[in-house]
Amino acid sequence: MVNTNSSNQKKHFYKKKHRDQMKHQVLTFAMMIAFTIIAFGLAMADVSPMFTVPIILILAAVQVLFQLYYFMHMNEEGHQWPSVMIYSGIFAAFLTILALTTIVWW
Amino acid sequence: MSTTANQKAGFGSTLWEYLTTVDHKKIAILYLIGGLFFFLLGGLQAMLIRIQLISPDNEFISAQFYNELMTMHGTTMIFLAAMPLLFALMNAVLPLQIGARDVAFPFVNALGFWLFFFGGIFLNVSWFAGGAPDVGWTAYAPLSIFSEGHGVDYYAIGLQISGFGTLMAGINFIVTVINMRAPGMSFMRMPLFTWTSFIASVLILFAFPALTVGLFLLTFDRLFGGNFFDPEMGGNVIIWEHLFWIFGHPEVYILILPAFGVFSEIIPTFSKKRLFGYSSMVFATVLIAFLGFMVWAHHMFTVGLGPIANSIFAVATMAIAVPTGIKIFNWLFTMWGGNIRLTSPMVFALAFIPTFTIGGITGVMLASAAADFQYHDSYFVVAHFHYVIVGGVVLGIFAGLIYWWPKMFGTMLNEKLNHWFFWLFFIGFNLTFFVQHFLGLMGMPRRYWKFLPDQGLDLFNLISTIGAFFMAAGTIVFLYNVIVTQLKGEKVSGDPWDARTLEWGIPSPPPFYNFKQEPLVRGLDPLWVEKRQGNGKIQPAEPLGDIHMPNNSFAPFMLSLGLFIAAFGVVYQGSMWVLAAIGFAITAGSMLYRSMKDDLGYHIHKEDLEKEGDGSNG
Amino acid sequence: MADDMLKSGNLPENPERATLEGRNKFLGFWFFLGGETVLFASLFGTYLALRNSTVDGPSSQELFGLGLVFLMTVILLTSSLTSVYAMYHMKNNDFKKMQLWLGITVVLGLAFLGLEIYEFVHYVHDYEFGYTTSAFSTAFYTLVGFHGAHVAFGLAWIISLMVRNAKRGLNLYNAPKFYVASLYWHFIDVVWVFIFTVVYLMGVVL
Amino acid sequence: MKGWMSRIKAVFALSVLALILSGCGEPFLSALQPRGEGAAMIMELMILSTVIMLFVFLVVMIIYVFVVFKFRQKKGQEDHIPKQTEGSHALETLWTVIPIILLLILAVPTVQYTFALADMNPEVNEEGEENEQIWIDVTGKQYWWHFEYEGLDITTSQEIYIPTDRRVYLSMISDDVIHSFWVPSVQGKMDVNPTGNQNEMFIQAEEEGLYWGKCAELCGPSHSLMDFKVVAVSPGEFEQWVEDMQGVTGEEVPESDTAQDGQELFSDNCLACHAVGSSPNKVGPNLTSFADRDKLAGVFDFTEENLYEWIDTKGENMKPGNMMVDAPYDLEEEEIYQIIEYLMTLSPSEITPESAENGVYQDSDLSNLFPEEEEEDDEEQEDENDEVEDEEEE
Ligand code: HEA
Ligand code: HEA
Ligand code: HEC
Ligand code: CUA
Ligand SMILES: [Cu+2]
Repeated sequence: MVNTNSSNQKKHFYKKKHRDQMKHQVLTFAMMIAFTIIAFGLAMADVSPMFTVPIILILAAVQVLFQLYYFMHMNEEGHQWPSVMIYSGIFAAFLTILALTTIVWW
Repeated sequence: MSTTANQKAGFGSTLWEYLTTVDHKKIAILYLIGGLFFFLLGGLQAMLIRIQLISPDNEFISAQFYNELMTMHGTTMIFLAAMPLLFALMNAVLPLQIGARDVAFPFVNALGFWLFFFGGIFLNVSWFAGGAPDVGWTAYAPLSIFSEGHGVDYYAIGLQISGFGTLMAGINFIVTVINMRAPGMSFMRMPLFTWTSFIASVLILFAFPALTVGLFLLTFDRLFGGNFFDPEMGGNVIIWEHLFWIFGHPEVYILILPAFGVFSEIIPTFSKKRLFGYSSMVFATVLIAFLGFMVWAHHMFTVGLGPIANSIFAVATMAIAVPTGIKIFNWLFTMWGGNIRLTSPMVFALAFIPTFTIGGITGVMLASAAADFQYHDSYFVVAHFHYVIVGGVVLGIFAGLIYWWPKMFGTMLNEKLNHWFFWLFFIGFNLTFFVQHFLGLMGMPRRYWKFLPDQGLDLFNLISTIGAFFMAAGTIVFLYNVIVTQLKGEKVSGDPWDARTLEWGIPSPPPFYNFKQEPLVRGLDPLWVEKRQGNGKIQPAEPLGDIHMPNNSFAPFMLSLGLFIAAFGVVYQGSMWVLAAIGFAITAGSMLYRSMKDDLGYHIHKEDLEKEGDGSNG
Repeated sequence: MADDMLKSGNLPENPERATLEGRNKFLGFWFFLGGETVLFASLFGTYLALRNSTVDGPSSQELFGLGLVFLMTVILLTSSLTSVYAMYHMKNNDFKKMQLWLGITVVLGLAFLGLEIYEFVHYVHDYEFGYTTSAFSTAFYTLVGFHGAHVAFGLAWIISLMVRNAKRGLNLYNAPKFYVASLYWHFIDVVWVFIFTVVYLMGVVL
Repeated sequence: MKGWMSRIKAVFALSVLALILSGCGEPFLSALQPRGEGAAMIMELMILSTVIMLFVFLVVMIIYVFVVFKFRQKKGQEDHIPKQTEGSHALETLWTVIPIILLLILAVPTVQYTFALADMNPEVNEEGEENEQIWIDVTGKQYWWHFEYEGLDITTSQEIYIPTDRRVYLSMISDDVIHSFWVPSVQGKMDVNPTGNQNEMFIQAEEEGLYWGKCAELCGPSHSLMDFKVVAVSPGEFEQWVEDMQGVTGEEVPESDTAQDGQELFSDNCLACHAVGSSPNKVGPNLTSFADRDKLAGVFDFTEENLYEWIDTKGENMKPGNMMVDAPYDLEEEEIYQIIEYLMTLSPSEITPESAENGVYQDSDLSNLFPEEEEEDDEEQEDENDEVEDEEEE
């Protein structure tokens, strides 16, 4: 059932692959920190909220995609079902938030 | 701790077996017992409601008690009767239908049951602790905030606990379907009951969290001074309505979809035809689920959301009629050209089609937002949802129970009594609820403790009450049937209905490892395929080998018991916090115990399996 | 076979998904996260509906200081990276390093939690902004508190995994558990990204 | 819109159905016997949908009955294996498309009527001018209803007087939990929500009459006893009623001695919660025209025994959970009778629920209600609208 005797060569290959992935992830992390700084900067700067709010929301969305696809490996194979479920969740979440921000009045 | 074949065991060891079991077939029986118990309780409450409403200005029960009964009837029936009974069927059948030895998370499965059970018991303790919740099953704020006593606290926390259980059961079924299918059992070969249960589980996954949050907010407001629903403090009562219905509408499809699945099994079997339009049935199921998330505000047309929101939700709601219609017509055309046997499960299925259609079309009438200003919160709505729930879900549950009874217990319910049960229940049902449409239109609001004389409402209320007695009589016939059948204990073969799907290819009841060898699925309706093209036996996909089984565990019971105890502490606070501490300690302890142990299960060895002889049709 | 699962060392590339149990856990947990998405959405929605209902209590502009929040954000983001490192070493079958990075994750998580508690205490004491002050305060503490509770639970989970497996080492039985715990930790981070954006930044801006 | 509807009506010969349906229930209560514009609009929609639904049901039942009888297993056919049809694209398309069409037929008027019922703009009369709007502030409270006529300085409880053939606009709110305002034979229902959101709705009665109103949202033990009445009188009678009501100050001294004693007792024990004459919303119902009430406390026969029991027991068992049980007074039997005597003098107007049922029709364009200050009124209205908008923007 489980293939436990993988050869050393194969292992070496894994390690290299993992290292490459890790580079991506560090890069992702740097971007996330950068985004965070931009978002905080915008909020503290004296810019119109009409401008700031959409931008920081987009930055947040992108950061989240980074998390999902790189840190949580949704970009790797074997993640079709997780994607289906996460996107369904986001769909339901979107409706919920939309409703609670628009049709509860005052 | 391991379970080998069921030897004759004493009461004590049987009890222990059930308290610790992680076998989905035993869990199914637990769900069945729990669900039936609560169904009878809810039915009893319904009877009291109907007796109170037998005549105008009746003083049979008090206003307060009426509200408690009405609330508990709705809550019990939906959360503690209908859903668990459906879970009973899913647990009993779903793994067998996909050729799995087990569910994905046997432990979590057991935990799901015990959480439901203790949640339900907790909710019902309120009767003895100063009064049950009295604010309707929808518990609209701020009435639910102002409600005195602890009834609503019991409601919030009881449903919270059993809700966790439901969520776990849902996740378990989703993963089971995705990961545990036998070789050849592709998605588009899955029986429709499996499909609908799968989709219903997905609905659970996305709908229940909204309820979870709603109940938390309610709890925080009531017990910890929160202000979510307190208008004085800036709270907003509409939030509760949204959260409740974001959960609540998908919930009704969580109920009906598995029932659709049941009928989609029964109708082909007893028409001797494959399901007409299989792929569009699957598509319709998915579409209903999808649309089901976008229509919740049709319960809120009169809240004052404005004409734009009302119109959008009205049209979206109507759209659901289309996929549902596809289903209705596919069932009709499954029977078209078939060879229809009027066995009792089939009679239930046949009765379901017109009753559900009536319930569905009144649903579409309700969806017409402007007209709903008249229907809303009147007995018209009560009639609508009993037509879909009793005429859909409950008929589905009983049809499924009778159909799969041989598979679950190896015995056959008496057909004659089944027909008696059916006719009493069916006639009573229509008597009770058909006239309620008119009561509503004639100006009778729902949740009315009393109606007044001289308003033309007397006759129909009387008829309605008489009908309820017929239903009770029918239910008692069913209970009698169950008892007699189990006492007699006549065994039946593995395939008593001449059915089509995988579960009928193994003995009744199945051995605890389900399939001796993993089955090979060669088409839709695998057993039927083998009957027509093979030797009538399911082919194995692997040579006989060791079977891996999970160990029993007492942890699910303890874990749930802990929450049950802790709940009292949270409700009563003060010095009762001790209880909360004890309870949470038990729960945390059980979790730790579970995670600290390396529990790898055990193996049934090939040699033992060989000794048991031919595992296929008995 | 059962013994195989407890043997440490020499694991395949994706040890978390090498066994059926592992695959089940992996999927089941992702689905759970799908449900959690809706859970937090409901809380966010509630918060957004009540964010201006301050009654007589302080408003978001009066309360929030971005410096602290920035610090918390960086700490939590970093902890997400460190848990990625831990999984990296898991896949390379290096148990010691994995434990090390998990340890760092835990320390960062604790720091985050400490700052959050400090923040709450600060609000209560210096602004009289308690749980029951207004609908806004209730919604704020509930949303952020739910996240905090998730952090606390995640910490307890990771710590107990580390302790439990310290002697056992990495094997096919516990690899999925580590993996799933790290998914949970990332998800906490996902939620926080929205919290700092929607609650704090928008709270200051709007 | 109406023309469009009536064409459909003709096509389906709906009137037959309408006739059958309208046999159901009492005219003062039943939604099936509409007596007002709103209820009539909704009735049209209900009939249209009923017809569509009956059609659907019929189609299903025809196929169903045919199938069940035709394909039932016959003797000797037990082993017959039918053809295993997989499906049929043509058929499946058919039963996807036809329902979509039927739903569109229902959806279009649904949307139209939903907007029409939410239209709060002034009516336009025959001359093409906008009618003055009568606005009433409605407050729902556990278990009674309070009404304030905007700009007219009139307050009533339990009963709301309106002129026929004229839309009267309601602005609705609750003082405690959610209730729902429903007068089935006149108009559909609308929830009254606690603070923050005012709902608006119009009611209009085409015939004079006493229409029964119900609370349709669970609001506590006496939810089923939270009835009220809409008294629709002719415009002329309404004008007179307004005039009579405006004259009441509450200071009027009744003629008989007992009633005078009763008045004194009343102001000592009851005025904390009740009021006579126009007054803001209080803890208990306004009793200005109490003696003309059709029912006591909304539901009970208006008899002396009932009234005595009500005051004596503070309605404890009559309306479980009602808020008068908190009244601190403790009265002797005699004192109660004195109060009753006083209460029975509270009849400021000839126009009573009686006049709704048997009154003489008096015409009027209601212009007396809106004397010169018309413009000021307008401004006020606008101001208020602004306020509402402001609130919404927040
Ligand atoms: C199993 C449960 C179940 C099911 C399946 C449904 C199905 C539907 N329901 Fe129902 N509903 C409830 C349970 C259910 N409901 C409950 C419990 C409540 C009350 C809650 C409370 O307030 O306590 C409620 C309340 C409720 C309301 C709110 C009423 C109010 O309070 O004012 C509305 C309004 O739109 C509604 C609509 C519908 C619709 C459109 C469907 C559709 O899904 C029906 C679709 C089916 C058909 C239409 C029939 C078959 C189709 C054809 C034959 C094709 C052709 C048909 C047409 C062209 C019309 N329901
Ligand atoms: C699954 C859901 C479900 C089911 C199956 C039922 C089943 C029944 N319900 Fe319903 N009902 C609801 C869900 C359900 N209900 C909900 C959600 C509400 C709304 C609540 C609210 O407003 O908040 C409601 C409300 C409701 C009302 C409206 C109350 C009101 O608005 O004031 C009425 C009134 O007639 C009613 C009647 C019935 C009847 C007669 C049955 C019958 O079908 C019951 C048949 C069963 C029996 C009769 C059991 C027989 C058993 C015995 C007699 C006991 C024997 C005992 C032993 C042997 C131990 N129900
Ligand atoms: C604590 C406040 C309170 C006091 C004091 C009080 N009432 Fe009431 N009363 C109420 C409320 C509230 C109602 C409405 C009850 C309901 O219908 O739910 C009511 C209703 C009534 C009604 C029925 C009104 C109707 O419109 O049909 C009468 C009559 C009445 N009260 C008389 C009295 C008399 C007489 C006294 C004094 C001796 C009195 N009340 C003192 C609160 C009060
Ligand atoms: Cu007020 Cu019901
Ligand atoms: Cu619904």
